[in-house]
Amino acid sequence: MDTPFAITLGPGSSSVNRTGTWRTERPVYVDRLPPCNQACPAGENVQGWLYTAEEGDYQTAWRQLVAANPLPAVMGRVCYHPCETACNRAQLDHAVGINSVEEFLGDEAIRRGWVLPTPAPDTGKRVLVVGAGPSGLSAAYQLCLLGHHVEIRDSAARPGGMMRYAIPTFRLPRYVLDAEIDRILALGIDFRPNTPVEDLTAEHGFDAVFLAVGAQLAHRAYVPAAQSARILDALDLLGDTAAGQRPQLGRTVAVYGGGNTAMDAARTARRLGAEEAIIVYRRTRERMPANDIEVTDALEEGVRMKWLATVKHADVGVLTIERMELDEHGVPQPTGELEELQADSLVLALGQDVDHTLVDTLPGVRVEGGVVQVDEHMMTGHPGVFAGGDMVPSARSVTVAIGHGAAAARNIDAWLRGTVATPEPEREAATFERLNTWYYSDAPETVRPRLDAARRVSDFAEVTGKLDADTALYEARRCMSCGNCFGCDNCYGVCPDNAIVKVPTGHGYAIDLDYCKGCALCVTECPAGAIDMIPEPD
Amino acid sequence: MVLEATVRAATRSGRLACSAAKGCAVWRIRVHGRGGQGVVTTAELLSIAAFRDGHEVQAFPSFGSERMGAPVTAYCRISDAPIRTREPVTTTDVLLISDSTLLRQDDIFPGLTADGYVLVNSSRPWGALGLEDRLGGHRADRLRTVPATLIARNATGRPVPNAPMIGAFAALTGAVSLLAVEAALRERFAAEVAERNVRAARTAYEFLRGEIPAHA
Amino acid sequence: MPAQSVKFYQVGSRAVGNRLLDAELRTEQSSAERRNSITSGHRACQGCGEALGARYVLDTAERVTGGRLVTVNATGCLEVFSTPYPESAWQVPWLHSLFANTASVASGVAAALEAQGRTDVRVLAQGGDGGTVDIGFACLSGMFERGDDVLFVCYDNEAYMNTGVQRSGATPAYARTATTEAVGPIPGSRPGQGKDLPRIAMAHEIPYVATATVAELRDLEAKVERAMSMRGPRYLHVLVPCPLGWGSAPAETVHLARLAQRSGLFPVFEAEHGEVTSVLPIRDRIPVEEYLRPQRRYAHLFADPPRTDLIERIQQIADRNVARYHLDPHEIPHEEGA
Amino acid sequence: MRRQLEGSRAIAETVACCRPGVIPAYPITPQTHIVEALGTMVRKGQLAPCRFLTVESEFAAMSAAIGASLTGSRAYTATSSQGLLYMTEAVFNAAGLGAPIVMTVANRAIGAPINIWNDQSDSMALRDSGWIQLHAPDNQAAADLHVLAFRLAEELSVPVMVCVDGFVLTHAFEPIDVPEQEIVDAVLPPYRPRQVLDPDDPVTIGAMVGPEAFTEVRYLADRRLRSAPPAFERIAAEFAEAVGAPQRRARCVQDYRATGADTVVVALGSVTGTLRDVVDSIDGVGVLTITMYRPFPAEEIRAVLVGARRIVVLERALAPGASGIVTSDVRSALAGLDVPVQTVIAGLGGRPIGAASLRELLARPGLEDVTFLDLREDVIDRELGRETVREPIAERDGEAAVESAGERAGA
Repeated sequence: MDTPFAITLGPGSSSVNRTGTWRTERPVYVDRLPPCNQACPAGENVQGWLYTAEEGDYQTAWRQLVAANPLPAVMGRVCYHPCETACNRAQLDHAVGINSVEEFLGDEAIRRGWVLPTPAPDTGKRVLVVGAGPSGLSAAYQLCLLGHHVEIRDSAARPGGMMRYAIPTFRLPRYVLDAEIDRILALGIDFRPNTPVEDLTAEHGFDAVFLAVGAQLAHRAYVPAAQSARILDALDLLGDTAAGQRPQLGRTVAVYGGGNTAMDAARTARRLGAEEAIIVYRRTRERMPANDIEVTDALEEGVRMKWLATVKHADVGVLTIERMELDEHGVPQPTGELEELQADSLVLALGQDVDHTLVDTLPGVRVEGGVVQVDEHMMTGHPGVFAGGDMVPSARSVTVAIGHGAAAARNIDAWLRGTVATPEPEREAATFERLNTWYYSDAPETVRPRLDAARRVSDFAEVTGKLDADTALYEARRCMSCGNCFGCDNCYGVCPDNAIVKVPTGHGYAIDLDYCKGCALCVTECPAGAIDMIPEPD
Repeated sequence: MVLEATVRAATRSGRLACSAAKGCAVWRIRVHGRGGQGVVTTAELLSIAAFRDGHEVQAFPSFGSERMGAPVTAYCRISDAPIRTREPVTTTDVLLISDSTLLRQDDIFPGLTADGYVLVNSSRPWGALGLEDRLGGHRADRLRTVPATLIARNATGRPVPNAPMIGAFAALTGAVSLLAVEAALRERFAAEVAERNVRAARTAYEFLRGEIPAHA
Repeated sequence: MPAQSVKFYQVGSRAVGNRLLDAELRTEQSSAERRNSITSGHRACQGCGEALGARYVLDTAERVTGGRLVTVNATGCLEVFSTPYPESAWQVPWLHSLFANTASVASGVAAALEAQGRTDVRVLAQGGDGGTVDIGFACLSGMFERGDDVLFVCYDNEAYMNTGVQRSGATPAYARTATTEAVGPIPGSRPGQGKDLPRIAMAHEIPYVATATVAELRDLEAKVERAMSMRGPRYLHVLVPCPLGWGSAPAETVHLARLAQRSGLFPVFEAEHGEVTSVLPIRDRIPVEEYLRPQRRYAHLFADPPRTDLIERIQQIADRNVARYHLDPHEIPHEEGA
Repeated sequence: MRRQLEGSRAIAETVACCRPGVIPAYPITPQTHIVEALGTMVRKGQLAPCRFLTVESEFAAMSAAIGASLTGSRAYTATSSQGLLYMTEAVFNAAGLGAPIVMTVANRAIGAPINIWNDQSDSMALRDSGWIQLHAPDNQAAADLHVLAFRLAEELSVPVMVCVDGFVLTHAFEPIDVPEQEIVDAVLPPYRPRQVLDPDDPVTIGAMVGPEAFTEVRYLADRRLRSAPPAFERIAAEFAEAVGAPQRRARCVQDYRATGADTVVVALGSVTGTLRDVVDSIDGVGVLTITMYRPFPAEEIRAVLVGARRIVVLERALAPGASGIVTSDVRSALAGLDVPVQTVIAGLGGRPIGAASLRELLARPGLEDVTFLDLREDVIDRELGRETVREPIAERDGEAAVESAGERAGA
């Protein structure tokens, strides 16, 4: 075309005009720490594996999941999912059912026989893990993957620790537990059952030791009782029941304590035929250490609660209860008001203590408040001896224990290599305020189908149903991917200057600083809050 | 086509009629009428007829914004030489007055040459028009009336006097031939309408020639 | 619903794209192969809603016509920031003639294409609100009534922004502009009927009239596609916030467009042959105050003392829109005479 | 073949032979017969392929023509008077964009007072719009010029306005030879636009040009426009040969006994014929008709007028307060020559220009620099007299104001 001067211009010729010079601030993609990840004691990259699960690639999602936690099917059942409590979606509608998806992935792995990663080449280092509970198994798994030879010793006949002996089967079917533990041990871990370690000074031939014996001693609390009164420990009740026995409890059972074990004991008692199971707790529900989910489950199953009460005396068939009241600090104080409570048996669930005799002779190890003290690298005062799980100062849960195991493994590995494990860099939190929630469709939580409460108390069948593939996908897709790009193309679409380009790797997008004018539309419209504006460098 | 050729052959052979009749090279014609009477069309038809007779012709209206009923004037010049002037016809050889009521106006006759023609559309004879005072000195044989509206209504069913006026003009002045007038009508109008108008023009032509009585 | 219904995918149907969606179900804007009809290097302000709207509209029009598209552009911001010699941001055939005559030029283009038998090539005319509802209105109305095969797109930023924010026939009540200062008993733009061009267009009973915003991309793209599937005069009215003229943060452009729709002040609907055929329901209705407050052009309504009376009158406009177009799916049907 | 035709009809038929693709039109007297005829031809399929657009204004008409032209269709429209002014913005724009549109302007006065009759105030007002302006001296030329206009427009990518005196020519029936289709086709090849909206070559037409290049754009436009006279002469010669009528060869300026004449009357348009009649009877007087008024053919005019003792420019428009528009152009063409150039304003608002008046005027011994032909002196005297009476009233008002101010001051 014989175009006239200046009046007519070639197409797209504006690209020579680099409008990037207009900018005083520039957008940068960030990976913020989502609240779920932050809240997960096991250190799972929840947002990460949900992202993969969203695509329906469950096996890859599971692989990401087991990178931190080798027991997803177990965790999907017993974890109190602080991730969901922290989930930003709760502020929009309901938290994402992370736990359900985790359980789904764990079960899929068992069903399909997905295998764990292959361990790294043998380092020649030998690590002794004492205790085959969640912490010990987690540490053993991670150390094994790192190429170290691991030997686990446990005093019990079967591995699993409290998972096997304290969690009722209606919460955790044993085939699930067995499948996941077997898969870990099959990596080449030398597991020695019925082998208590009583004196660590006697152990030789290991380059490091990880202690994870848990807290298996029922807390001694003095309850004045008639000789013939039926009193038993919750851990014994749960352990015997898990072993297939049916302890005789009578028609009415009182459970003394307010923790999760108390709830499990009460629910177990109902299943063992007790017409009434009554929790006696000296504070209020709000102050109960038991997880709210467990409390709710117990109440739904007909467990009664007696708040602000202590057991003054136990007699045959009847307990004497003193009413308490909270002082201004929230500490329960006796009132002197007494009453009687009919109870054929009293189950004590007043907490567990650590049996630390095995380190008592080990130089340098400090025991304070009944628990073994460790440094920030989870090492005891004795070089090369690490500890984790319920035996160290910490919240006590399977999830925490798994996190301890993994963290200990990192530190042990570093120690074995003569280095120090560097903590992961701090990431800024992906807060709710940074999200543009308009973009997230209204989507109700997929509630796990639940067994009818009436049916639940009659047997030890698992009470919580499962997601199927469709509902799991749906639930995974409810994740808002807080603080992390999930490829919604909003930045790419809303840039008035076409200054966002798609790239095949990484985030999928890059800012074309030649043209970006710094309007920050991409920042505002990013649903996930995964873009920051930063000042232009001088 | 035969007709057309005949007309052309006939007219080309002779000089423009007016040369012999009045010694001028140009016929200067004014058509007066009212909006809706086909005044402009009269001038146009006249020009087409004269053109068919082989003359140079120019016709144009007085360019008014007049609506139906208002007085309208159109002009026509017929010449053997190309016509260059564009001014309205003032000095006039022929006045065609399509509506006798226009005679009451003062500006009708000024510019009429002493031996000019006047043709008035009227059923009355010239003498009944009462124009003796204004055209007393003119040649009486060049002052005529024709019942053009009547003839038109009889022939075409519509009281539009232009075709009879042209027919009468041809008869009165000889400036154009009747054949050319008929050809112009056939050129300008569709077949059926053209033939009715041709009949009307012929009737007027014959009327002027005295071949038929006034009230035919 | 003109918007494509998309199965729940994390961000539902509202985001530009979604890696989980099949490529053909994503928006045109999410495509790496989108035309970028108006490309980088243009001189629009930071966060320009009009630049965005124009790309949204034209990229889709380009796709659905298979690139057989020519455009005519009115004088205005869009024209000025996109074509200062020696650089043009347009990648589509583009013609700018004047401010007022865009629709007529487009009529001429369409007539030429028809005369040449090139009816595969489609015509899209575009301009701002001034060039559409004010100075260009006569030409636009003529284009409508003649039935010319043109899609006319108005990018409405509610004032003459190119010349420095003066009032247009599309400026909303009480908005401050350089010619309607926020002083006196009735500050800002005088309240009146304004010129509701979509409804005026509907009165021409043309095949297609639709409104849209830059905040509802799927809806907008669906409307462009629908419009281009038809022949004859079609009209698309797109709300494009202007950070300069509205006194809003550049980053808030899309957000404000969304609030305009959610408040009911900007009803989003489509109409065929003069009848409304669908509306975009308000998902989560907000009081108009929430929309007005972030804009400096309304700052005088929130001064000390605030003009709650005027805010209430604006709210009434929104309420009337909601009732007229049945925008609120949760609303109890409007009672007659209430 | 010559036929007895109305000027408008001849123009319409000639335009149709030029095969326009798009004709947007809006009615205005006295342009109507042209577009009515074209509309009918399109309706009947006699002119095809062509789209006849009944637009809502002249502004829209020119705008649609711009759109069509830049989409590769030969575009034509016609207008008059207020209509031309109403489309003014688009007229300039068509030139700026180089859209080779051809437009007939049936010249008519501009109101107020509203006046539907002929003068050339309309096209004169737009003489500097960047269009080539051709003025038809008669109806044969009016027809022929349209063929030349399309060819010239498309050769140069410049729009061409063919100015035809309204009523005087448009409504006059004369023997006119509408060029045969074959001849037009031979002279006017199919339209090949310089630039075009095309999806396969997506250019941006109508960019904004700032101070850094605007002068150059204008310079180039001026250069292009100035190349029109030789191109016009060449095309006109080619056309005359094609029609086999040397006397129909148009020229930028037409010399009628002007070279070597003592007095030359310079004029545009239909007054040419009357003037030629007049000067035939006066010794030493010739007529120079300007056919191409824009670009102004200064050299050609100077070449004719260089020997004259007196130039009389007959103007059919008035620049109030500055008198003769063409006069200024002629004066600048004669720069350095010591020859009086007198202005005669004639034919405003449809007043006939009579031969007798012209003859009298040219015979008048001391013609003033500016003369209004056939001015009704009695009316002027009366009105000027009335204004003289009114003036003291204004003064009294002033005094009264001063007095009242004084009263206030004293109060």
